[in-house]
Amino acid sequence: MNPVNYLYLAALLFTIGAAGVVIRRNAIVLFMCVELMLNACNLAFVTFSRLHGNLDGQIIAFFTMVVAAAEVVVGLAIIVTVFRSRHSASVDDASLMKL
Amino acid sequence: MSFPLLTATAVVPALGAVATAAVPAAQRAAAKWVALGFSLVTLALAAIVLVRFDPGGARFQLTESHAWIKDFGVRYELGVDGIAVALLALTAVLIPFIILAGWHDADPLEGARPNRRWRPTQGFFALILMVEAMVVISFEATDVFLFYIFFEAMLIPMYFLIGGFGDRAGGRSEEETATQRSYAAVKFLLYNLAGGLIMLAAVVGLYAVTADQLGTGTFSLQEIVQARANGHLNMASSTERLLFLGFFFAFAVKAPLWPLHTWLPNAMGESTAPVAVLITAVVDKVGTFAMLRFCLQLFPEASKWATPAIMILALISIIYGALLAIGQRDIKRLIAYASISHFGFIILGIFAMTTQGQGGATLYMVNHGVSTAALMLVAGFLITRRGSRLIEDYGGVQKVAPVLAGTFLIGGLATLSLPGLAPFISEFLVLVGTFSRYPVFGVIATVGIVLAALYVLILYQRTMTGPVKAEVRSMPDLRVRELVVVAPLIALLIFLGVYPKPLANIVNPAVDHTLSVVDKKDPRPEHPVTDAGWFSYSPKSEGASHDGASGGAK
Amino acid sequence: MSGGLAAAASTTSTGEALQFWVLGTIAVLGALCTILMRKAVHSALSLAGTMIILAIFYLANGAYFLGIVQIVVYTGAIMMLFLFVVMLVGVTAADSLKETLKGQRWLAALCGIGFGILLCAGIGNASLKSWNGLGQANSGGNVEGLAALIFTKYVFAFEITGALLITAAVGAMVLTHRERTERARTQREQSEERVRIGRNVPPLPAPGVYARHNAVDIPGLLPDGTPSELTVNATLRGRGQIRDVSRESLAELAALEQRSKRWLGRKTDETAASGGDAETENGENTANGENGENAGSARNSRGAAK
Amino acid sequence: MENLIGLLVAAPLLGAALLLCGGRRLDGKGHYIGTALAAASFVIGAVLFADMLGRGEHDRALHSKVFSWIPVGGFRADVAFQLDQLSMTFVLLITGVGTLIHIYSIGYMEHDERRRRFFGYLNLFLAAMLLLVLADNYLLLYVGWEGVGLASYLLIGFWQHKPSAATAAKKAFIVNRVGDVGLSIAIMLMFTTFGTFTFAPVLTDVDNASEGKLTAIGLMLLLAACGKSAQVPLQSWLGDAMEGPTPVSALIHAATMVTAGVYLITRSGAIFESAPDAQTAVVTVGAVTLLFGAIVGCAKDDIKKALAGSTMSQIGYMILAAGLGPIGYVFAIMHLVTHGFFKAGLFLGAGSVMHGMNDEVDMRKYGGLRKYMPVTFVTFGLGYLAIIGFPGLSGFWSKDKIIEAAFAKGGTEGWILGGAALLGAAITAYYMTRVMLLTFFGEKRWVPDEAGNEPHPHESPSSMTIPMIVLAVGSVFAGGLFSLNDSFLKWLEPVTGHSHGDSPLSAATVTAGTMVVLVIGVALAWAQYGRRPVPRTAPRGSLLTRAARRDLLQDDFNHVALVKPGQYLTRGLVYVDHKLVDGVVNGTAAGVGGLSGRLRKLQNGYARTYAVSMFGGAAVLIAATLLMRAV
Repeated sequence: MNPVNYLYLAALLFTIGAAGVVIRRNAIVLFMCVELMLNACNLAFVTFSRLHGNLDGQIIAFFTMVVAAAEVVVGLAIIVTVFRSRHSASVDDASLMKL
Repeated sequence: MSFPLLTATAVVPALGAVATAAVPAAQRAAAKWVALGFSLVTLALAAIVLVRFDPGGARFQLTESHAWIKDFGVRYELGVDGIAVALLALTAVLIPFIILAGWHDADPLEGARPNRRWRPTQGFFALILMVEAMVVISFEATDVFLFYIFFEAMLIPMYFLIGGFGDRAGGRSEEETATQRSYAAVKFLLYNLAGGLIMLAAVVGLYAVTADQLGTGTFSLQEIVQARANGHLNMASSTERLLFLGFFFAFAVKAPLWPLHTWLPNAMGESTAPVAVLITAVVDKVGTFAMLRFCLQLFPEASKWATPAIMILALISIIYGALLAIGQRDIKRLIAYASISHFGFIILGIFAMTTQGQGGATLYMVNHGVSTAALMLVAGFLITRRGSRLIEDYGGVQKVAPVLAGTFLIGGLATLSLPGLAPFISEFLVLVGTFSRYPVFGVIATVGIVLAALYVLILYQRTMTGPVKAEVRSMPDLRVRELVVVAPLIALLIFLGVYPKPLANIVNPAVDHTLSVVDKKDPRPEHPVTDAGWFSYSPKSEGASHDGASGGAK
Repeated sequence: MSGGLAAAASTTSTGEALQFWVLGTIAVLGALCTILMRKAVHSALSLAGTMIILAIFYLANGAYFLGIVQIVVYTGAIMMLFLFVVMLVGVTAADSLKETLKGQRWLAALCGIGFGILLCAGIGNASLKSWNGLGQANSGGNVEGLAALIFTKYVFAFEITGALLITAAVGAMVLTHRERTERARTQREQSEERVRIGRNVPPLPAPGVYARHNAVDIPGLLPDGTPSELTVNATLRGRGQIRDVSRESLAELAALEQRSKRWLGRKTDETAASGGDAETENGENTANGENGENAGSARNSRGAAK
Repeated sequence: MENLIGLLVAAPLLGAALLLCGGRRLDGKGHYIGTALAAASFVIGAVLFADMLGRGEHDRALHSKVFSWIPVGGFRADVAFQLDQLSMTFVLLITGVGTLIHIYSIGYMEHDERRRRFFGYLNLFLAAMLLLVLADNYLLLYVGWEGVGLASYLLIGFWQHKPSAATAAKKAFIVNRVGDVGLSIAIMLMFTTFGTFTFAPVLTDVDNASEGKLTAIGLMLLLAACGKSAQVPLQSWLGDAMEGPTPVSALIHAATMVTAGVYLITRSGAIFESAPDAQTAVVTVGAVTLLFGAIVGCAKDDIKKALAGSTMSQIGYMILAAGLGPIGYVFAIMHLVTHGFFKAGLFLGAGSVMHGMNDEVDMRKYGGLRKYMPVTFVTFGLGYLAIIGFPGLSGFWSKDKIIEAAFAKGGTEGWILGGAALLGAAITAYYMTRVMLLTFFGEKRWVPDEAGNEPHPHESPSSMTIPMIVLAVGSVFAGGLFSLNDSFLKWLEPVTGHSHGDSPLSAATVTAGTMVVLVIGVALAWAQYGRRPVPRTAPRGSLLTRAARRDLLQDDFNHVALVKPGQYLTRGLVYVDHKLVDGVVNGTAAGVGGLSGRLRKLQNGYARTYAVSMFGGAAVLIAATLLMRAV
């Protein structure tokens, strides 16, 4: 088998995650989907690092994880705050972007 | 490298704008003097340019050339030929008068107690100088991209001048005036912006073509003309036509050509008279000038291809503008439509592609600038006195303010191109140039002469003659400042009308070169007279014909 | 993971292939579950599963350090964080999968499929026939290798991510922390205030009125038999997790009446066998008929006695 | 000597500049300056004349190139003067009559506070007119041509507070502009045909141009002449031009400017000679106008308008003569000069009458003035005799010759033209007698003007009478002098050339015929106005009379044919410009606005919608990159 398959898998997962972001309304699930996408990217990076035979890909993946962690922390905090104020975690309720 | 004279002519007014804007709010008067001073310095520099320019010399003179954006072959290239020099001089001459004429246009209204932050006066004059700087540099730029930048940037100060400092003497309610003014300003901006963006596309296209064929893309007019001349660059005719149209559209909007003209009456009607002069006498000239310099020389084939259509549009402009001028009730709009008619003449001359036509068109640009300035500024003085732009509000002014009426009449006569005044020469040259290649067009265009007489004289008759209206009875005659504005312009009109030779000598070589680029020859007369001149007629005056100039008519 | 050590190989070991196909399938399923489950908890769990599988794949790809980090940090920390929040916001809060935005689903599907296909096409375009593994890269040990890179080449990025993390932590605290502006009120003050206002002077009624369900999520019934939201905890109310049982009590009554009718109609043995019971029921029935409230309380007491 | 030519023009020009820019401080002596400079110009003219006489017949012409005016490519126009016998004749006429009228105006305009400007305009006119006749090329001639137009505009509208005057001035200028179109087109044609428009080369090399071209040029020149000389169909302005002060009518609209057309045609004779069709057009215009003007002159009760009609008709004679070719040129010019004398005299007389009758112009309100203003009566009378062609007086010599020449044209054309000329002579006699009788004979028919003050007819001051006397003398003797052994003919021949046509009638016959019609005309007038008293208010009159009073409906025609449609056209265009041209643009703007309004609906504020669009966008991006790669 060729490690390229890992890339295919990553692509698949990424797509699924993206689709999830689009179709789910619950902010938490939304975030999970984002995580899924990030993980897919990581997988791709790792695979690349293997294909190229150097570790930079892994480094990037590592940074991605860190950033993802930060993002999740802040994001979830925001969700909690929003939930407190309006007792709902649905993104459709916050349609304030319309003038 | 020598002192960058051309850059200086553009930088000085720019600095002047900054300095004027920087004058503290309290010293309004100071701001005016600063602006005037800088404009005069510019005038001096322009005079130096005029002196240093050698008509017989190289095509472009006083050139400056520095790499600017290397990756796109954009260069900071300045250089003037005869046409550019003439228009440069025109601009430099007009701006001081415009500033003087607008001396009080941006003052705080009576009664309104301006707070310490109130600085529109500074802004007004700063903007005028800014426009001057941009116009000057677009006359000097020989790099298409450089030209384009300032051609477009010009819109910004103009927009604020039109929208910000409208004509207070609208005879309408304050908010009505305001809405009309902003409408005019936005219209001006949108029209010119539309043209400019289409041109931008063409500019990019030009770069693509040159990059494709010359290896390195360039915007330099000289290089492109060179490349065309020695066959390195030959565009596909379809490409060339598209590019030509892109350029021409922008210029046709700027120099209002029917049917793209409707912004001009609004803009000139709503803005103050000096700004109106700035628009029609200075800024619009960039359009016609650019037709001569860029459209014709970059795309000679396409120009020839488009000539018939453009000539017809120009003819329509002439007749249409004149007829609408006759139909106007608003003095300033009338002058605006008259200008449209005149621009028709200019474009007609340019595309007649004869020495007379293009030489006449160039002279026309200068003369029209001066004559319109004279007429419009006097009209502005009149309007500020009475506080109305409507013709029927006037009558018998001639009796109470003879000097004003006299200057107004002279301006009007110049507008109808009376022989002896400058515009006659240019108009006649344009007509001859057109006639010698397209007799029918020439004949139709002459109708414009009669119509011009109609609208000018009707205007004069309704405003100046007849029984004195009650509202104008107490109208003061021209003040010293206003005379200082008008008298030199009129003197200039007469001088250029009697002795245009120096100007013609500067312009002719440039025109010849343009025609050589376009590769058009003047049509030969059918039965050329063997020896033109007096000698065959009366042997008596062999010596006489030479010792001229000592005679009268001076 | 032997494939990882092979330099410039063109294929991996069959073991890894097998592992890939099996776990890959599961990962995809997990991902799908993540986005299709109604309850956030289930999504979270299936996502965790996917992540673990990914961790395994990392290991398979010679990213030992990352594999561990994936398990520890992601699956261990982040997903748990998710679960906490889910708990806070409501474990059972399941948003209906019914789409409210018109055409959203179709668009999503369309874009998704298109996107995926294009992505795969892109990967397919890339010529990745031969590949050199992490042999010499990992020769000094994967962790050391990473460390060498992080602390030399990527040191600034590393520092900056550190700063980012701190900021994120602080930000999270700021966002979630609720400042108590005034001193907490004592019980006395609260009671006094209640008296002053005059609304529900006694403590709020307790939920769970029936012996059969005395859970906190069941509202007490008002005299007319309608449930009173007041009796349920605010949080549950917020999550809309209130079980309304007012109806079923009436339904039971109806059932009882039928049965009693049947019983009164014809006395058979098998009905007589449950005679005593029936009698009592009957009596209550009549009582119930005139005074539901007593009946309710009696039944309640009886329930309590059971 | 050549440089004097420049001075000829410069002197009055200087005067104009001084008087117009001088400001109020010149009010006191402005008229003296103006008159002095006009006189100076006359003196210079005289000196040049003497000098010219001193030279041989064929090298009399002078030429002086002042400076090169417009050099653009092959288009070279110089400011250069050419003074030959033809120009000389005009110079003397213009400066002479001009000076006289300056003097006259001193008295006539005494009470006008804008007298200084009046003299400024007069000087401007002189300069322009001299430029016109001295120019050595058509373009410079054009300058003078429009210059006199401007001067006449300013002078007709001199009393601008009168709307009628302002309108008349505008009308004159615009009608002239129509003529000028002709001139400018003619110049363009010359340029395209010959490559130059200087008299000498064009006129010497006429023959190698195609006749079609020449005909076109000729017709265009004719159009120009019609405009300036008030010939049919561009004659309508002359009548209204009488709104101007009387000296103006005398100088510009009788003696000099209106004859510019004759000068143009004579000067361009060579062109017309090789374009017979154009010539036919010219004579037709001339013949028609001479009758037209005469008829109009018969019906007018306004003395100046009557004289204007007569001017029109007399110029018709000149144009006719000029159209006849070499037979007629000399007599055209000769009649022009004599007409300059007597018509100027008549106008000055009319002015003097109005002066005495506090600006009453209606002849029916004059009557019996001969004993109140004898000098005016005598001078006017002499002018009258001259114009009707009383034997021995100027008009007789010139007009008689023209009629002769008309017959000499030969063929039916000759008969028609001659007949027309004769008829014209009869009508002339009629209406001039009418004017004479109405004004100076019969009983008084004066009425107080609207101010209510009874007119007190009195002789005008000497500053006015002297010019009249001089002109009267001129109108008596000029003709005879010219005809004295054909001196005038000899004088002009080198320039215009001359040929005796073969007249079917002997000179004597023609003269006799002229006498006959003259007597008839006078007798008719006497019968109508001499014997019975004249009503103060004009009788309704025949259809022809009524039409003639309305200038034979020319204005009505113009109104219906040109003015009204023009007004509708402009109004319509204003509407079109506002609604259509502008509307299209504004419509586009509105359309864009609406479209963006629709698009705005996409921004529903739901994050997930945006997410989808981003998702799709990403897909598109990938597709784009892949395509780029593929290509």
